[in-house]
Amino acid sequence: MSLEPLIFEKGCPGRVGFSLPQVDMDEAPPLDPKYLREGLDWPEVAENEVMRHFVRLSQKNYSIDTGFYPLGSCTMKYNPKVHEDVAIMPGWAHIHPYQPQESIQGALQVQYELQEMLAEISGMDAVTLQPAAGAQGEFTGILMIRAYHRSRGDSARDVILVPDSAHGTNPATTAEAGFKMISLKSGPDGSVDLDALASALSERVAGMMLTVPNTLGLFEPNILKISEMVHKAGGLMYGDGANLNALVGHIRPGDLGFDVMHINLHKTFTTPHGGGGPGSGPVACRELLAPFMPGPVVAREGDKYVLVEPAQTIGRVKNFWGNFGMHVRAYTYIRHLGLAGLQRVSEDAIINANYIRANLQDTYFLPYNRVCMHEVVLSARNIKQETGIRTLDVAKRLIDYGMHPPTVYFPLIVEEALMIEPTETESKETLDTFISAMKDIAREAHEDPDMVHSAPHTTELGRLDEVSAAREPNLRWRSTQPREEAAPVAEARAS
Amino acid sequence: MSLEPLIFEKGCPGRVGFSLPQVDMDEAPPLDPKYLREGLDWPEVAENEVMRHFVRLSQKNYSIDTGFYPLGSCTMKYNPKVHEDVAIMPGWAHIHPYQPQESIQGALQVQYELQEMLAEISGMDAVTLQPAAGAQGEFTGILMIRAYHRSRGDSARDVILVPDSAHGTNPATTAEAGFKMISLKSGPDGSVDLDALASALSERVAGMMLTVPNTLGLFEPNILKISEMVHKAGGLMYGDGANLNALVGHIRPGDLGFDVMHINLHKTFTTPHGGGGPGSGPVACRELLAPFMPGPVVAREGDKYVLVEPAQTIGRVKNFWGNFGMHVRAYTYIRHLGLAGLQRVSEDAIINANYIRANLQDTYFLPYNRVCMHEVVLSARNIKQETGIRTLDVAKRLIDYGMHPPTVYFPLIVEEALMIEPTETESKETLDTFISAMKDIAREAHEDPDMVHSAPHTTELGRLDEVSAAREPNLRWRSTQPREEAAPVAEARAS
Amino acid sequence: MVYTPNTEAQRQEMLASIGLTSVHDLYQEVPASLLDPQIKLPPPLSEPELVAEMRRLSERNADATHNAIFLGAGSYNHFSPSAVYRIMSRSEFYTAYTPYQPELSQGTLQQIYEFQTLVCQLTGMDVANASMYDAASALGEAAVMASAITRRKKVVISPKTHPEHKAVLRTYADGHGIEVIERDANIKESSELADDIACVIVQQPNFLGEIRDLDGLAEKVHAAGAMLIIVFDPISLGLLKTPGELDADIAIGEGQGLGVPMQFGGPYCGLFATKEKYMRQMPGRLAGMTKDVNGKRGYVLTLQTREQHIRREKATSNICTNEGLIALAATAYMCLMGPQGLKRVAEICYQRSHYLAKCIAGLPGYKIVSREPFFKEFAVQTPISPTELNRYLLRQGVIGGLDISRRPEVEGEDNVWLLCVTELNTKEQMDRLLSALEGIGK
Amino acid sequence: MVYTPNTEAQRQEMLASIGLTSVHDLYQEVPASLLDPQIKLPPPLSEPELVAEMRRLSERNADATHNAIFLGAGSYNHFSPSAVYRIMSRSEFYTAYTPYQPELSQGTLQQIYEFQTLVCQLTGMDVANASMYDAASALGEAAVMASAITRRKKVVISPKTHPEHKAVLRTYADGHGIEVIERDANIKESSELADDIACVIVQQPNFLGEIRDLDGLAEKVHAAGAMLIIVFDPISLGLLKTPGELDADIAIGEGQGLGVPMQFGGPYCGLFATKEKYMRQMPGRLAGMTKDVNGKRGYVLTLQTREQHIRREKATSNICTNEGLIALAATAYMCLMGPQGLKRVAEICYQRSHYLAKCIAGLPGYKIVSREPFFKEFAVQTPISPTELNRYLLRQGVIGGLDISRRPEVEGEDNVWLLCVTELNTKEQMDRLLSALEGIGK
Ligand SMILES: Cc1ncc(COP(=O)(O)O)c(C=O)c1O
Ligand SMILES: Cc1ncc(COP(=O)(O)O)c(C=O)c1O
Repeated sequence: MSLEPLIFEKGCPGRVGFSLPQVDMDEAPPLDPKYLREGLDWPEVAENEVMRHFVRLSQKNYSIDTGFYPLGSCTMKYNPKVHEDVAIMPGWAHIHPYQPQESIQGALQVQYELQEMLAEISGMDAVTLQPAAGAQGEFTGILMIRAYHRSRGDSARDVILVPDSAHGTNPATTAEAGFKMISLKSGPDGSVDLDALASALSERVAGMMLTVPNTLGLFEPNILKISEMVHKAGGLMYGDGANLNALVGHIRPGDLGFDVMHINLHKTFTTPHGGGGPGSGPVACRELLAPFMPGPVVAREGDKYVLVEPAQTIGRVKNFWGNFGMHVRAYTYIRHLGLAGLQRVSEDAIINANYIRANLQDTYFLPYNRVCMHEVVLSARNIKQETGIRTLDVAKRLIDYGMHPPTVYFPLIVEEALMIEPTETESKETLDTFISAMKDIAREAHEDPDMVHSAPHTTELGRLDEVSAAREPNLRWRSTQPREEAAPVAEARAS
Repeated sequence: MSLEPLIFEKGCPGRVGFSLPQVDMDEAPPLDPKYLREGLDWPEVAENEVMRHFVRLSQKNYSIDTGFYPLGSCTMKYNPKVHEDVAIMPGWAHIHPYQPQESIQGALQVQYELQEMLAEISGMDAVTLQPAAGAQGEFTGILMIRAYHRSRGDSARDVILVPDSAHGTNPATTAEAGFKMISLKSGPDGSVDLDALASALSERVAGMMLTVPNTLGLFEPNILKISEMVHKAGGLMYGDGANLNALVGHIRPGDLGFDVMHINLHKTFTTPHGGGGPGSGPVACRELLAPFMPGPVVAREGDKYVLVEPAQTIGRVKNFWGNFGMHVRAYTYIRHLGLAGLQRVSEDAIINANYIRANLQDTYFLPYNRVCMHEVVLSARNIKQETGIRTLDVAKRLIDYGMHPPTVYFPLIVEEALMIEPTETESKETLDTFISAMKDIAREAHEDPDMVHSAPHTTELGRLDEVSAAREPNLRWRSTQPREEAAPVAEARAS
Repeated sequence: MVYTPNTEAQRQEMLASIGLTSVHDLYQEVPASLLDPQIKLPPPLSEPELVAEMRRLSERNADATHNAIFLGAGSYNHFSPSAVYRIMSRSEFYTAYTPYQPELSQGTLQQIYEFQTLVCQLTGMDVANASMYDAASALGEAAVMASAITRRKKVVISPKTHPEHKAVLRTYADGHGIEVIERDANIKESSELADDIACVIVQQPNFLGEIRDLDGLAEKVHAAGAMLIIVFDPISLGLLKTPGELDADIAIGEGQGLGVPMQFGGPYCGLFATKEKYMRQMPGRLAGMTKDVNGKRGYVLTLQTREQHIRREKATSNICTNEGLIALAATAYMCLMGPQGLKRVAEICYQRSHYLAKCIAGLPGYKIVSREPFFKEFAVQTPISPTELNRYLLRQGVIGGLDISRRPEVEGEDNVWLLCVTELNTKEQMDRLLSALEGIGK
Repeated sequence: MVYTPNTEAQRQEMLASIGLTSVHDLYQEVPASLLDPQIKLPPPLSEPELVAEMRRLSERNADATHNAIFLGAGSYNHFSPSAVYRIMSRSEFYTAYTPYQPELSQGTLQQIYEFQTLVCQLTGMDVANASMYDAASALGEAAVMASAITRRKKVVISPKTHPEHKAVLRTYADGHGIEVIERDANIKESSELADDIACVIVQQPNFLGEIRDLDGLAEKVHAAGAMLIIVFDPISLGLLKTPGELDADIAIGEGQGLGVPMQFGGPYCGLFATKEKYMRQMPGRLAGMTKDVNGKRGYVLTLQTREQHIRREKATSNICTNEGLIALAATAYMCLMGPQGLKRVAEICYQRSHYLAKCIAGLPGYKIVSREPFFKEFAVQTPISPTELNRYLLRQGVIGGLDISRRPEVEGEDNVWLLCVTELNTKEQMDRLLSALEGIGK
């Protein structure tokens, strides 16, 4: 593999990569020059060049379809190919959101039934599919909580409680929705500290954001108690559903006392992550919050599906009806697996995580020695103490073993965290390979720390200079920039 | 990149990678055990494993979509992506060849119009789309020639003339069709030697197979004379149309005196080569041979398209109506480009080849110093004499420069041949990169012959042992075979 | 179980290795009352049954490959070259996560860098991010950003902006306690703007497709200490003056038109670009060029201290997952089109929409409402309710325009129909529409 | 010009570098009279126009995703998992050439090696090649190979073999001066076979879908010094005895059923397997496992001295391009199905076809002609012409069976209809067929 020049370093003035009709029916007066732009300095490349460029770039990526990708909290499970075939059917791909409703009954049916299925799975009463991702789901849910309190004249509630183990989007969301955040320190077993909670509760508390299982991969054993305490204080419970893969089919967040939650279709329901998105973050809620959902949602009237606006809606968070392409995939997935299949998903996700835990806890420090759920958080603390090799080094060295590293340095409450989520779509053989690699690396850390510290050794590029990237940001190409010496040819030449 | 185990080295007994209905409507008596097979030892792998396996394997391939692929005689041009989108439309992909003709008028129309378009392009009168590839087209055409002579009671003609520069399929075809072959030595300019031809002609000659431009990439300047001589001797002219890319839109083989020819849709009309196929080798012929074509062909009756059997057909060479999936793509291509576009194809193919010729003929030996057509044949003879480095070494070294080597050691009449066909879809910049790499290699051959001789140096594998592969062939996996030591992990580990 | 590879025997083996005896033991920390409630889901389907069922459902929709469509209003039936889908369906792109490990993600990272550059070139802005959810939420974030920069709590938006953009803006503004004021962007003097306005937002072309003269607007807005945010249609920038040329501070666009199918409204891709000086106040992900330990060119995510995973409640936005794959599609589209291609598309849209408008204007009872010049959309006054028209047209294989009767964007006017014409609307389709309209008259 | 990248300026520059002044000079060796004749082709279409046109044409066909299809006879509407197409549409597979440079083709080479192995496992044979054009031409080549091995010039084929297989066999045989004799494979004594017979060819299941008892056949054929060639349906080998178990010398199959769409008859993929001792007489390409200079496992094309590019007129066949990509699809299919999946497909075909046969047998005027046991196809005697039936059914969204009335395969019987049922034929589809048939009766 060789360095790939930027697309801006390719092409030739006047070259054409498109095939378009001629400008025709051209009797309109030309636009007044005052409206017109100056030239556009996009590259001029042929289709052949574009294909090659992106095929070559793609090969520089690691992905689920190339190997094991145990990124904790991200649920990198296999993305079934049938979903992609379904999603490009013209009846899904080429319909407009504003078409007359009689011409989009198939789409509305899928959305309606997906709402229903997600309500069943989450144990909630109502669902909106509008949010574009988990973080937007959080924003939506917290705004709904705010609207609920306001609707009751309870407008002094300006605080949201968030455990210190929470994902960054939770605190960021509280700010985005205009709340103050109180961070709750976790207890010694990684769970919510009930005393800390009790002392944080007040009539200023609008609600609490909680992830179950939490970001340590641990179930919250006092969840019913927690919900009760928050409810008693007049607050509502927001569930971060990013970890639903641990529960699906066996445990419903609604039964745990949550009033509203988001669901990441791109995690549990395996819509592809796309190198950073699109996601889809439907929000499910109990009856009391349903009137505040963003609209429209899909309702059924006789044998027709219609779009309706919730009575006291918070308004819209996104154009149109959400990331429909992802709805189709998630719907397809649920119809494929059925309940038994989904139960098997969460069971195998949990077995796989515990299998890793059981087989690595003698090698890496296990901060919370409990049966975990769909992911396990280990720490390289012990290795660091003994050898100076840190979690980052372990992660980079794992790349040499042909695997993607776990999530690192998150959750923040675990020093040198290695957050490992294998998902249910990985085989025991793959886990065994991972476990043995992790053990090898621990050994290498002792025997040859420099080698580990300078990993990866097998990739095209070594570690990248993130510090100067941030200090002097180069965020776009300019034709005045120096071209890369290393053209592909020179690169491929043996030294 | 790391070695990929065989699929047989993966999986686990009882694992399932399919999603199928249950066996239902199951009231038929079970099959008598005497009809039943013993167990089937296919691998048992999940869809995830299969995808990863083939994605990883695919990345070990070089392809048109990764880079320059100047394989002479193979016309490795860019395969437009729109063709693939068209070919999978259900109305093409999911129709059965034996459907009632009123239910397949679209397919028959495409075939009919493609026959017509190929007849126009080749300057012939009739076309059959049945042959699956060039070689089968040759077989078809030669059988048609035989049938023609037989139909006239002229059955003593048992010889086909083939120039010594011909592609291997030509002589092989003569044998396959039951003819004796006389090989014609080429003249000093690479063209047919008219004297040699004259002395080979006799009343035993059924015809002559000729490639225009020939495999040296050279036009046959005496083509009209040659056709006349063969015709006068009672023979017919077979055109190997593999090199039609040099002529398309500007020169028609029918005008050169050919009576019958095949056309490789997978070359000139850019249906993808697929790593070795499928191809499609329609045969075009003059009126006198039309009755002998394999049937059926598509005819038009009023506004209907129907399948008809030629009167004196040689019979079938293939099931059904040929490689229809390729017909759709070729048809799409011709409709996209139109005549002007096709003319541009051949022009640019010729310009590109001559540009390489002009810029490399001082570095590599040019056996025939003429303006070439769509490809140029060079020779590493001079380099070999000076350094011992052979064509094979040059080819392997080119791999290190990130490019696919040209065809080597063909045509046989050129010592140390390097047969370079850039095609029209390559840019001048790409050709310049190639030219400079070829010059670099020539220099390296002098400066560091060992390095060139041991190339490639940048690939996962070095040169492969073809000798023992042929001596003790291992053509299939058996579970008793030793597993590869180099599992992906070990491979990826730094040494 | 096609996606869970482990066999029952393997599961048992693994449970034993964990030190448990049954699957049930995995749930030991879960109160028993919470386990295994009744969950009603449809029975599973095998893959062939599933595909048939999904095809059947999909064909209950009237799609734009089998109907002529004249709907626009923020979602457009533009042409996407086949190569775009072939690129975005590369496994290595669409099954990867956010490129957190740069050594394993150079493909996506370089592509994001190229995307950022292409968006800058398109808009004439200095920096662009790796995408937002869509134009509407990007606009919301832009207003929040302007408010943070100016420390002002009011934003002005032109009434003829897409109504959903306005609605989403209000939601985002509400979260931050920002007040949204609708007023025409036709600002003659900077003194027309109060001194507590954070930004002025205009959409170009506006919701009715009209191209407005925005020359000089930025100067007045800036003089009032406010920022100018322009919402653009990327296709229109094949012709129109860029936000950069208009000295906008933030440019927001909907990327869908750049080769992404309409797919009933999403996923799309919010384009977000700004001036260099505001770079560190931007929301969203950014890729930057850097070097590896050996001095080779490479790419990383950068300026992450703006983001939620580092900065938590102090982040510029809570966005995490964005629209990466859609941005990839747009990247491929922009490369394939090149400057000439985009210009061609824009010109065809302009010419064909004017052709249709001229023909409709010739029909009795119809009147063009949008002011000239418009780009690819125009509003029409119709003799009968557009919704009824649309119902009739649907039966002729025509998906009509949007009924915007009585909306504030048309000042409450009745019977207004917003039509859109793109390069995919052929003359034959327009004829079909026109003859249907004539038919109704009769 | 979207696929010819060089601009006019570049062309001029290149011509100058070549030493020519105009494009016309490139044709200096071509007699002027031959240049630029009139060629009539339709005008070019742009990509969006092209796609619309091709969609319009394609929808003039009645396809199997919108109709229930009961046609088989050598082309089958079997299910193909989505993963198959995703694999075969990987650029690196479908835009590569034959793997002549092994260092750049390990992906294709390893896949061919796997294909060969999977076909061996499926058929119980020792070696398989990388594919032939289709079953029919593979059969032709097999007969030629048998003739070359036995040095005999006659081949016997069972009359109930697919008629097109027989026709293609005749064409190939004719080329080599081989005589084709049709006679039933029901051979009781080896003495029934003349001593100049090169091979005996049987199709299992036969053209009428019947499974025959082939135990002991090989023994008799071999005793007569001839070879046994079995033509198989790969799907049927989910259940049925393999050619290997039946001691066939060559096994020929049509690979289309293994995940490849019907696409109006091609491209398909001829499966060709034989015994180890005949390896060097095989036609077609072969991949073999070997080592590289460093001792690492790798793959190459091997035994190429059998092939035309080395052996020219002495090659075992003239085949060059084969059906590589289709073989890749089949490879992916076989891996995805595994032994259990193939068995399941075969069982569903067997059960559902029997269900339909039972129902049809219950209709007045219909009679099952194929003898039990049959696999997935069966012939039915119909009260009226099957062609007429089909015409009627088509209007109900049913693509009926093949009219094989008066064909030699049914000994000239009138009104015979060959139906096929696969795992894609649902009960609902069969009910549709049955109620239509009942409707005709009335
Ligand atoms: C625990 C948790 N919460 C929230 C999110 C945010 O979800 P999204 O990326 O879809 O916005 C994530 C994503 O990684 C997460 O892991
Ligand atoms: C000159 C020539 N003739 C014939 C052929 C055979 O064509 P095919 O591979 O389609 O059978 C080729 C293929 O490379 C060729 O180059």
